[in-house]
Amino acid sequence: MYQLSSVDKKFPGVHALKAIDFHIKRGEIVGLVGENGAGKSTLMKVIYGAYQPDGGQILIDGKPVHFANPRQAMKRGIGMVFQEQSLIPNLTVMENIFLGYEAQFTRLGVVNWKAMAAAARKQLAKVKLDIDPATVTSALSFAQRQLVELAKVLTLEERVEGDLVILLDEPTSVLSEDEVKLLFKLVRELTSRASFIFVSHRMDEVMELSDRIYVMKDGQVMDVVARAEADASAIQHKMVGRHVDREYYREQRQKPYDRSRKLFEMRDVVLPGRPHKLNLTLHPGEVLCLVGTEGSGREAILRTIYGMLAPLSGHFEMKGEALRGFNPRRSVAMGVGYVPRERKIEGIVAGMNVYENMTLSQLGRYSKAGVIDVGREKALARDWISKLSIKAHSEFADCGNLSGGNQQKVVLSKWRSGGSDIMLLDHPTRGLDIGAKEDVYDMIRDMSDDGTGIVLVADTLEEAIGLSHTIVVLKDGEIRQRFDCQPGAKPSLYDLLHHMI
Amino acid sequence: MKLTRENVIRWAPALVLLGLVVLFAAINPAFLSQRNLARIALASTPAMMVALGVTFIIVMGSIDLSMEGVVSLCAVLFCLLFLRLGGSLGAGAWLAIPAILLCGAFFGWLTGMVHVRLQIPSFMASLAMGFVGTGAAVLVTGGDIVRIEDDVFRALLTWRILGFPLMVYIAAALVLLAWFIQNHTTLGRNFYAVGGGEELAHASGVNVRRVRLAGFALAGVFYAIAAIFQVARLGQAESVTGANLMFVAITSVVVGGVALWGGIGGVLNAVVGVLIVNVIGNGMVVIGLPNYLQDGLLGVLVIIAVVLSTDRRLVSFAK
Amino acid sequence: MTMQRIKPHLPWITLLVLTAVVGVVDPNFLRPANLLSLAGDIVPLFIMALGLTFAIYIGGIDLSVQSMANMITVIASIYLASLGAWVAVLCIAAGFGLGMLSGFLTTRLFVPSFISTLAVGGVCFSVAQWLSGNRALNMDAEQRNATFGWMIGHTGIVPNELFLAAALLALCLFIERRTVLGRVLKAVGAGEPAAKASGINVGRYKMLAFAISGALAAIAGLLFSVKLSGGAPTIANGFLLPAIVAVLVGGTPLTGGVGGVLNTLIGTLIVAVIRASMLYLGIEATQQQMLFGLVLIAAIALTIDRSKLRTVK
Amino acid sequence: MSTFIKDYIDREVMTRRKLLLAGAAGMATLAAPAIFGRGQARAALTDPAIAWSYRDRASAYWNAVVSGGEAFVESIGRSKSDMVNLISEGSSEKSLADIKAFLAKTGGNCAIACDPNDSPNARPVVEAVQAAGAYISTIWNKTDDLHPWDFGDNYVSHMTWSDEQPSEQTARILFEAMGGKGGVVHLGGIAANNPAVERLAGLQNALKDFPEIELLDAQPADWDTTKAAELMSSFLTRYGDRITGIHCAADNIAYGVIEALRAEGITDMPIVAYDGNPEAVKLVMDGQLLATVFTNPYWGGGISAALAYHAAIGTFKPSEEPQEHREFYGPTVLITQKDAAEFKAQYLDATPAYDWTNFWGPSNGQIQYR
Repeated sequence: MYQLSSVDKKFPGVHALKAIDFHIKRGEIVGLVGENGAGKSTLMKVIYGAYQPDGGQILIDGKPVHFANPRQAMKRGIGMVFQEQSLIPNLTVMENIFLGYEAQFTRLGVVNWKAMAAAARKQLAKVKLDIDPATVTSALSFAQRQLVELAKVLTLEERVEGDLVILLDEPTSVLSEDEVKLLFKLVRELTSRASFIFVSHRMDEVMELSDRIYVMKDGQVMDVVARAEADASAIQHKMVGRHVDREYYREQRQKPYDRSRKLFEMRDVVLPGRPHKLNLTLHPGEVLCLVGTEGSGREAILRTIYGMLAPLSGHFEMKGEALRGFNPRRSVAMGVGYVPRERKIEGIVAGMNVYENMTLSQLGRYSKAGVIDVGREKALARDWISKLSIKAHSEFADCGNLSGGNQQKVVLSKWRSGGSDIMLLDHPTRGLDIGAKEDVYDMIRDMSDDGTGIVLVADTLEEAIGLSHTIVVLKDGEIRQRFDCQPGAKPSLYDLLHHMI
Repeated sequence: MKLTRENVIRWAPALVLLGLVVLFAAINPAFLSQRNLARIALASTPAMMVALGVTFIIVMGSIDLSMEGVVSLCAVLFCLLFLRLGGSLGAGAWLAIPAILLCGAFFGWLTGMVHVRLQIPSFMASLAMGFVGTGAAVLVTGGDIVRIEDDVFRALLTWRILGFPLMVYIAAALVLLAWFIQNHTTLGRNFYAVGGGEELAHASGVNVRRVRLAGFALAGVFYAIAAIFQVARLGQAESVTGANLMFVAITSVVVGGVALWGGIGGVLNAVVGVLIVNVIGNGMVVIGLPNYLQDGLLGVLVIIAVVLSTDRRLVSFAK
Repeated sequence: MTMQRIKPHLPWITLLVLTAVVGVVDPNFLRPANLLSLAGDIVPLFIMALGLTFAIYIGGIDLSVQSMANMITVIASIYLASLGAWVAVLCIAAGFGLGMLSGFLTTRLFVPSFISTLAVGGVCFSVAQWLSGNRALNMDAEQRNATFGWMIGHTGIVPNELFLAAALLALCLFIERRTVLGRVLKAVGAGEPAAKASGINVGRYKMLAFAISGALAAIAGLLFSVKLSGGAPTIANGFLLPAIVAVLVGGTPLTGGVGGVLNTLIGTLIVAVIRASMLYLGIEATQQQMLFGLVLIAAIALTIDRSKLRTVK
Repeated sequence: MSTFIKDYIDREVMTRRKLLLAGAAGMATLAAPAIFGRGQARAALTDPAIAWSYRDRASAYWNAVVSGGEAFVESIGRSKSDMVNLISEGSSEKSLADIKAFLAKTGGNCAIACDPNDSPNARPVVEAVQAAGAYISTIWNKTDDLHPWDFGDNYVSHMTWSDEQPSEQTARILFEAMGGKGGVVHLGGIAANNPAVERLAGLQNALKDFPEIELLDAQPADWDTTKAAELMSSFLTRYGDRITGIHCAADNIAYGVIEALRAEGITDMPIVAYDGNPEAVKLVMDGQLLATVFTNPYWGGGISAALAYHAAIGTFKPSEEPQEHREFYGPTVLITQKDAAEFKAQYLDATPAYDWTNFWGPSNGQIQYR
């Protein structure tokens, strides 16, 4: 039905897509996996019309088509569900659903809100979402927004004669486990009306949902695997060109931590908006993983430790000192480092180079009376570039132009070079390809060995289980369960889920 | 309506306006006289039109600083055309009105083109186009004043209904029109879409460039209306007719609760903002404040108004 | 790729081209003494633009600089007699403090700098009117010469203002490139959330940026009042827009994090050359303003480096 | 025709013959020293460039100044465009920078007429002109401690208009129209401007003789029509019927006041203004204004350029002129309803032909400082 025939795409200096052949059948769910830089996003952009191929053909029902922009692709039934927050927050749900296609409800440019609301309700019903279409989008939860996003794409059904192809780009990244289940159920139901291309970094999800899986590497399709014969490690092998074995999470490097000392201790701490008392302790060398659904209170704890949030009551001791004033400066001064989830926004400063980013948190140490010693900064940067094999042409490289994994290495070296011994990692592997993920896992073990205590909010449960010494399961702001995770005696996924939901 | 934090903040500009009115009226009861209210309304009308125009631009997340030039140019062209067409509204000179609205739209569109096509940030593009507008007004008039004596046209100022001049009613109608455009037309909603997330709007198939151009052209129309009101109010036009409108209009819009970073607030906020600024201006004289204190006090009051109407929980930082 | 290479150099290429154009029409323009004097005359504006650069560098704006300079001319004229050279300290402290106030309003109370600085400017204007009793004041010429005469004399054919400007430029360049403050301001302009997440007290540095802007506006006002040997609450009117234009034309866009004080140097010189070109090219009086706007559009279109702007708003 | 204006015009306009006689006499006495090359920098310039530095092209006043300057330039056989316009746009900084650029361009071979925009700006302007060996005449703005005779020949003259007395006259006309009692408000110029100060002082002088008239309020309207209209409406609220007369510091302000009153349906309010712009004269004729004061910017524009030019080419030597020829008041003509029509016929409908070498004929005596 929809087909790409030896499609080529070149950018200055990069051959992004090399003779890609791709097809999708009516009602099929096709998975698309590959490391970052493998060409997935370029391929998606070609499919939904944002890029025009340099060679090859796009065929719909066997006939060649050409899309100059996404709108033309939409006219032929190709829609895109973007990763996170691609709805405009200050508009209402219905406006977002029909953005760019208001014409059907307008006469002389005047909008008939009643008609639009009715139509929006119809779309929302398709995704089983029962909300008022006049709700402002910013008031919705992440999961609701994802469904609205899907409802928006499904308007193609009414507008387009032929078949629909819907791209789902990392649709699960902000969803909790049960929300993911609901979404998958919905997608399967919707195959009666549309075909789906599903892109995700989460191999388990891709394998669960997809009928066939395209594996990409270096701008090429390495393999097409049918669900029946799909095998996670085989696929990962094809993606990275090597095996991802049990040592993926570096469990063999997990060593017992020092229980005699405490880096910080929370006793009966109550956070704003939550009634529960929290008790947490971090020891040197310990990886403490906070597990819970979105909104379970993991972030609030991280933010409290980092000093961005002040507890209402309770006792919070850091390195033997009771904390009263809470602010990031103080925390940083006490050796707390923070690797934020929004790497591009909070992690690195795009537009500044590597050494400028690395010393941003420790300018006091590299300056005298406010004057920076740039020579020492550069030396530091060169040192860490080689230590972590950061792929940057030099310490002068703009961090905005580095790949996600290298950006994360810069962020990590920013804190490690500053001697932080309490590291807060918020989704440190989000959006990274497998190779880069492994680098991050190695760095976590390295830090552990150095006696750094790590509080981790992991991207997946497997990651949490694999990496941690201790797992704390949170639900609705309350600590539900603690697990001790010695290598070989780790809790199972089920153990965790049981307490999360 | 519940007395929640959000509601208090949303209504803060209106409450500030109310507070100012009460304050001034307490010091000098004449402030609340119907005639003075009419005076404030009259003084507000041209600034109101400019504020409406620039609100659309600010909602888009852009800024327009060209209003002084556009108003001056439109005012002098309007007068010249009006006189050329017979100098009386009855005798065909009414044609000058649609002509000048078109002219305003064209100039606004031009600003938009400089901004969109040359990819110059709107701050600089509109600033430079403002110079061009004022310069063109100087070129056209050679620096002279152009007067309009037509009584029919001046009825905008002199004809009073229930104590308020005719132009106040027309301005009110235009506020409604602007509100309608904002809330009930595709274009108006697209302003919010662009202001809320330009790239997302583009990806959804909104022609962002066209929306921006339309926004600047629409603002130009409102500037042209402001020019006509300014001429109706003063009976004359010159190359400085639009002077001071830039800071007044933008201050008003922000004081009314429109966020400079786009997407938040709207026409009604602008209306309240213009009224706040004009109430302060009128009130300071009415209560007999020494003139050298007026600029400082205006500044302080504006800060208070903005502080009260900003939700500090939603803003992570201001620039 | 070549275009990428040329882009960062466009501001000074624009400056050279403009200078050459005027020079071709009237070679007199290119005499060193003439160029030096032209540069010397733009110094007060340059100093103001220099300060403004810091506000714009972090993505804000400072609209109070003109009123600040106005107020400083009044303060300088009044207190020169009683304070002597210490009046300079008073002026700079006043500028620094009021700039700090703008910064406080912006960073702590979240009032956009467009509004907060406009309001602080109103306060400055009120102070200037009140202090001066709404009159033009003049300094005692002898005392002026004794105290600040060095600012406005000549060394050879070089106006002394240029040394002052060079010293301030060097200082600002040092702040921008070599100090914690400069580094943090760059981070704030390019990505404030990341700077915050690195545990930096962003607010304090932003306040400092506005304070520097205020202090330099004060120095500009002081130099101007020394030059004029007097002050008045409106005497520095007409500084604001050219100063903003100078910063923007130099290639420091309002989005922050890009550009810097060297760009402002070039921007100010471009403004000076455009102004002088009106005279040298014999532009009609009634056409000058319009032409200024058009040349400005062309200059900005040439000088801004769009590759560093995320979205053009 | 009122005798006042008639006398005034007679004084100002000379016949061609008179001019030749006076000119010849002047040359004879002054040319000699010039030939022998005395003087500090250079004795005389040949064919100097001429420039007028002024605020902007957006007002009738400066347009008249420029026309006067151009008329002078044409009178010496050059074309209008030979007069260079240096527009300060209300910025002292630009004013100074432009003049220095002009000095540099001409290498000092120039004659400049100038309004320095703000009084402190006059000193650096004059100093720069002297350093370049050029010649300058200023009008309106200079500080009291700056005098042409302290600068040898290069600072040729300063002309200003004593606004205090004419303003007092308009105030008296206003008070009489008010019947000698009631309340008056004053709408002034930019508060720190010299003319604004003097015009208010004139009003206050007149008040002394009218004890039953109360000055209700005086606030600046910044020479701006829109601001004047807004200020006037606020005055109406504050003082209401107590306002029985309005004293405006400028015609531009009066336009705003009249429109603010028109909006209220008030048409019989006694108002006086200042500047004598064509529109204002018409308003006087229509009875909407009681009086305005004409300062003859056309003549001022022409004669300032003429003074600088003739000093530059050595027609006369400024340092040998008495002080009342170096610092003097310009002419002022009170225009009331009685003589407005004649004034219009004489000055506005036709441009009088002035003798641009009769430098001090219409002037009003040496500037007095207090």
